[in-house]
Amino acid sequence: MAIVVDNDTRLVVQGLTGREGRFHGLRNRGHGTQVVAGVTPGKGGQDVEGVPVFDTVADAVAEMGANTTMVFVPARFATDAIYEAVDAGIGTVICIAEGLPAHEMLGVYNYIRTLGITMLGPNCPGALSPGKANVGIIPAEIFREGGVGLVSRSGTLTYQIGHELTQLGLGNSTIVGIGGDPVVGSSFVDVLRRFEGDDETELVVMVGEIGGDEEEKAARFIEAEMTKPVLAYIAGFTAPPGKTMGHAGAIISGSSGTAQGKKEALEACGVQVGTTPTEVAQLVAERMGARSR
Amino acid sequence: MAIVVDNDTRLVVQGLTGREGRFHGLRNRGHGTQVVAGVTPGKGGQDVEGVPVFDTVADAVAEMGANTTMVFVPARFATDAIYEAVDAGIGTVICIAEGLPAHEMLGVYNYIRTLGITMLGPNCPGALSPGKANVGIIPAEIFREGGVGLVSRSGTLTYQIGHELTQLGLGNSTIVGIGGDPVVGSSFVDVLRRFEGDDETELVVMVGEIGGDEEEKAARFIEAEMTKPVLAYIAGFTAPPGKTMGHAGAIISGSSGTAQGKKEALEACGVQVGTTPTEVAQLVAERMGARSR
Amino acid sequence: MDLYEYQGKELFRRHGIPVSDGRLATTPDEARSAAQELGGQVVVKAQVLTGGRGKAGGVKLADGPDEADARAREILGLDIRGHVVRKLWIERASDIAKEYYLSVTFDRGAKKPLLMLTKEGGVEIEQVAAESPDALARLHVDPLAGFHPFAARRLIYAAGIDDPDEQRQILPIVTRLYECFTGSDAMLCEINPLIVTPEGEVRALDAKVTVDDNALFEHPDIAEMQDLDAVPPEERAAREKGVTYVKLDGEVGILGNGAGLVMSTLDVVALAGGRPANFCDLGGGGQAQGVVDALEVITADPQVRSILFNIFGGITRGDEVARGILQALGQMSISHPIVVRLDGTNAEEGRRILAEAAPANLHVEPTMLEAARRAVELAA
Amino acid sequence: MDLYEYQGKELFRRHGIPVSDGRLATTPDEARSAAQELGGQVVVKAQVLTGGRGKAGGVKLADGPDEADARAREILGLDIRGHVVRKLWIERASDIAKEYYLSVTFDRGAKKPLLMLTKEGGVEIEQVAAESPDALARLHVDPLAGFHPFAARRLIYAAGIDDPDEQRQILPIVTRLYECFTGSDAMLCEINPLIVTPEGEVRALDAKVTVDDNALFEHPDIAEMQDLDAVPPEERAAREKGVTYVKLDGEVGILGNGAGLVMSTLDVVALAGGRPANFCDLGGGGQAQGVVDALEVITADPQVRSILFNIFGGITRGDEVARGILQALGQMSISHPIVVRLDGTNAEEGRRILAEAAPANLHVEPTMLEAARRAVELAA
Repeated sequence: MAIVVDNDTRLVVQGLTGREGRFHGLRNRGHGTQVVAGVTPGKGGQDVEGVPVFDTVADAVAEMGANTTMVFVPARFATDAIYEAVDAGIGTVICIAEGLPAHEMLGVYNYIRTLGITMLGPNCPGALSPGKANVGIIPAEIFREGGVGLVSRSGTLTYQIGHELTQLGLGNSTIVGIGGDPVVGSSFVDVLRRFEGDDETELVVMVGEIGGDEEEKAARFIEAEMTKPVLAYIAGFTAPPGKTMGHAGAIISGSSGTAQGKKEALEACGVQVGTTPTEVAQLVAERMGARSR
Repeated sequence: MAIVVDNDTRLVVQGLTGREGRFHGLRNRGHGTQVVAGVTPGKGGQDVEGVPVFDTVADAVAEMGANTTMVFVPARFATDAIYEAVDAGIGTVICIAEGLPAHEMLGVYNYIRTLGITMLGPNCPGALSPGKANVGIIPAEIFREGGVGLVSRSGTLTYQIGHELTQLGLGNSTIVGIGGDPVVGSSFVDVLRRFEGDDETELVVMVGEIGGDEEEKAARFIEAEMTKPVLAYIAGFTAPPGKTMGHAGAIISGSSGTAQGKKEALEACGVQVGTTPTEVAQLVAERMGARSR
Repeated sequence: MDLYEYQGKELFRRHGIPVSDGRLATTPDEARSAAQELGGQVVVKAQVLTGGRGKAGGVKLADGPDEADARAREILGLDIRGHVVRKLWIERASDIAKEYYLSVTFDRGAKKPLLMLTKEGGVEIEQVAAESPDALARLHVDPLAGFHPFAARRLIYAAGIDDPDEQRQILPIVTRLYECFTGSDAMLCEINPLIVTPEGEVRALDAKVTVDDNALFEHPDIAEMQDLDAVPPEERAAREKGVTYVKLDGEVGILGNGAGLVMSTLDVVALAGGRPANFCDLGGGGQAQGVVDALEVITADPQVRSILFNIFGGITRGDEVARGILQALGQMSISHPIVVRLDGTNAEEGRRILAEAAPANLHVEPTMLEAARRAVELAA
Repeated sequence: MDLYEYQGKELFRRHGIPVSDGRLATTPDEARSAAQELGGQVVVKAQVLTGGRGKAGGVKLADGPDEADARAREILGLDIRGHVVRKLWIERASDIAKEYYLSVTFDRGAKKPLLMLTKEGGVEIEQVAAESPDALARLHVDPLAGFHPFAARRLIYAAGIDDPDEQRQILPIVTRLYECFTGSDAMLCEINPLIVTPEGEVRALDAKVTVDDNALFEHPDIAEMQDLDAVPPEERAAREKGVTYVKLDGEVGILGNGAGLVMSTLDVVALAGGRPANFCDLGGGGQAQGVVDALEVITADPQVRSILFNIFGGITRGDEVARGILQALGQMSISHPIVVRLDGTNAEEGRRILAEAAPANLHVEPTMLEAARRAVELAA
């Protein structure tokens, strides 16, 4: 199985003819993803190394059966692109673009929830199900297939942890980047619920950071509803309050959103929290060893 | 059982302290409806013949467990009243007020659909489940309990048909007025689906009129999904195009929305259409006789 | 409420939709000065709230002020489908290379606004929909999502408009027309034709706007555009009295309580072989004053030969209605035969009251069907 | 982007929220003329983007122009929590009978705007929330439904504001504050205190507004309110170079690619017993110019004693990063010891390139942990 993206993913890239869209779209195809279409208004009829380009997502859906989109357009056009995809019947939206106005994302979030649409991002690295499909900018080379589900608000930190797992001989069912913006389409809870229901996933690693309260909500969800083991890592213990740490969402407001608070919330719900990426990987290896025995 | 309103209905009347709200609210209580609260901003703490009045619907829900509202406020405040009720957790909205701006109702309609809320009106006479509850302005005296479900866009025409049924010794499970405005909260299909699932309802009479295409949609639904017999009556064969016949929704636009078109659509789907209210009642009596034999 | 072309164009202009420059004129003199101010060739266009004015001779070209004066004389006073021309819109003439069609309508069935665009403009849209449906691009807007620019793009591509310069101009027009639609609480905003000039400029050459009557209170600027002179006089009188009245073409005057019941009464009268003279809904009440007002409106129609009263007492009690009718007949002298059918709450008491008073021209019947037959007989 | 009180009040005024009349002043002279124009008693208020100015002596009453001049001299130049006062807001003094609190915030957790109102204003809202949560009325607005007047009513009743005259005034203030919030793409619109004067008039006595940086492009009028002088100079320099940089208080300068990885690196340095000097995210790339820009910003901090480079090659290839680092070091002279940790795509090749060049102050470590320990040692 795997979650979010898999062998059934038929990807349309919104912004395929742009520099980044082209690079990553073709790269995703290189890793086995069915990249069936690109969309750039005014460039319908062209193609990008064999991938047909359409003027509208509706055309990409009608003619190529696209069911997933990767949004690679500039931030000020991204909201429109998402609404276009959703209106055209796309069920999974992966928004790599970052820096969307927060009020716009509030509208998008509340709207797509009513339609049951899956969305990752904005400001996310995408989702990778090793051996099946890769949508986004996660470097597939450093991951291998396996039973560890990985969900994170961060890109390179995820690679770091995935890499450490790979070096310990472990692989991943799916690596999901939910995104670093203040409002993103999927929460940790949304993704944890799907990992819980995924045959291939044996254990989940959750990589959080300062800001918001999604980790705290996840802690309660894990305690109440997860049967699979979950391990966590939190970044930002040394971050000062009131400063945005790179991700628009990574900010401690007053006394809420601290790494220490998140760690304590998770531990109170029985989730082990690793101190460093290396330690988390080692803890996973121990647990997976214990499971396979 | 019965549908929309029954013994579990706990009614709050928005506008209970107004002349109409008071008259009908108390009348509904007189027919056995649990009228648990009224809402009029600024009049919280008062009561109307023993019915406590609150400033907000949220208070009526919190303190009296209201689950259904009857909206009896002037049209320009009705949309706000509906959103207030929905936000407070009310699950069934019956809007007697008429003449709400159509764009406002478009917003209400699409919003409450996402929440699974039942709404009748605007511009509807309400719903009556004889012997159980009456919410609205339908005169309960002229109806009796029985197996005929009745759904209509019109008030007095419904009473006329119900009266003819009563005179033939037949009774009703629930009488539902969906309302005569261009956009109303429930369609014929919505109500037919509930009658289909209602134990007490043996047969359904649908009373349509010119304008829109809800009768045509109902015809297709009846053919495809209803096992219970449905009979219909349509008003407005003599109505000229382009003229609003009393109800804002009763208007033939171009060649669409005619009574003849609706009759033909219903008959094509196997639904018998009576020529007069009297004939419909007679057809019902024949069918019910056949069923009980 | 339907707006005249010139009023619709004023709304369009406020929303940034390109329209031609023009002036309103109600006399040949005003038409002349308008043409003078505008300069060059102008079009003299009858302002009527109906279609087909072109075929009826209501739209004519004029080369300069003298011709504008002459054309205005020809058009003012014309009867176009029952509408007498009292206003003209004098507009700078446009060269037309292409005629497109663009509209936003309030789709009751889908409960969403509907955008429509086609390159086959200049004709009735129903005709395009029937004859070449593939040429008509249609797209609903989900009110919860709101309008986003992709909708305009998708519509333009679906309509097959592939000239980038036209695309660039039509894109904001779609957006602005949608803003006009929601911002004015409109039921319809239609541009037919949306023209492309030989120079490639896109512009709205006509404007058809209908605004929701129930929302006029939020738009005093639009409400004051209402032209009461355009409403048929008998309907205007009814409106002033608060009676819902629609004039029809027959001999049997009809009034009742409730729109559905009255529509049904019309049908039953027709089935009985008669022709309804009107639709008249008293609403919930049956008070004397309402009955008087309604009877005044109905009897003002010289075609009326008999009157059918169909009341189903619900909240309204039959005895009260009966007293209202008698009181009304006492207040005014009516020679028409009146057939009354009273049913529902306290109907027996009501019928008894009417039977006791027994005015000569009053006939009480027990059922709707019998009452209709009697009224038809009496109108014969 | 945080707005000053006077800017927030300007936004409030545009949205019809009542505020006191006032003038901006940057010198004692301007404060004097402002007091002159306003007449009567005024308040001289320090404009700083931090709280606690009252306790710090940044808000003072003045009876007329002479006193305003004197108070301005006292307040200008004050250091309030690290913010130097350079602007004053001279405002007509208000008599205060009651102090309420009203705000709209962007609730990330609920993903909905949150309205809050309490009669216990004039203090930090966190304190009210902690000490008397029942006194604080909270209500979310569902963005799909939009704001409707009931929300203001419900909030007012829930807060226990029962004076009808106050209710009547606060109702539109709630509505307008919400309009200000959505219309300005704000993350916070706070009125604390919302005062009631002895005469019963309700007015916003302070304004705290934060606008979403990502939406500033839609609000050029707000964007130009930005006061670059208020940004710490090193962060301003970084911003100009397009580098994400946050100044901290330690000795180990840190840069890496990706916000999460850099935050994690800070933590690992702290675990190793060091103190991070900054947060610095190169973003996706590792090109020479980006490395140069980041190094310039980091080394401008005199506290920095060693630099830790933590790169995880993903899309970015390790060999390219290695070349970027070498090229950067060639372009500028840096005496600080630099520890590099390279991992991921083409990391081996990258480490080989660095080993071959082997600048004297460059230390390559195989893992993040070892690199952090080494950087801490070198900063000791």
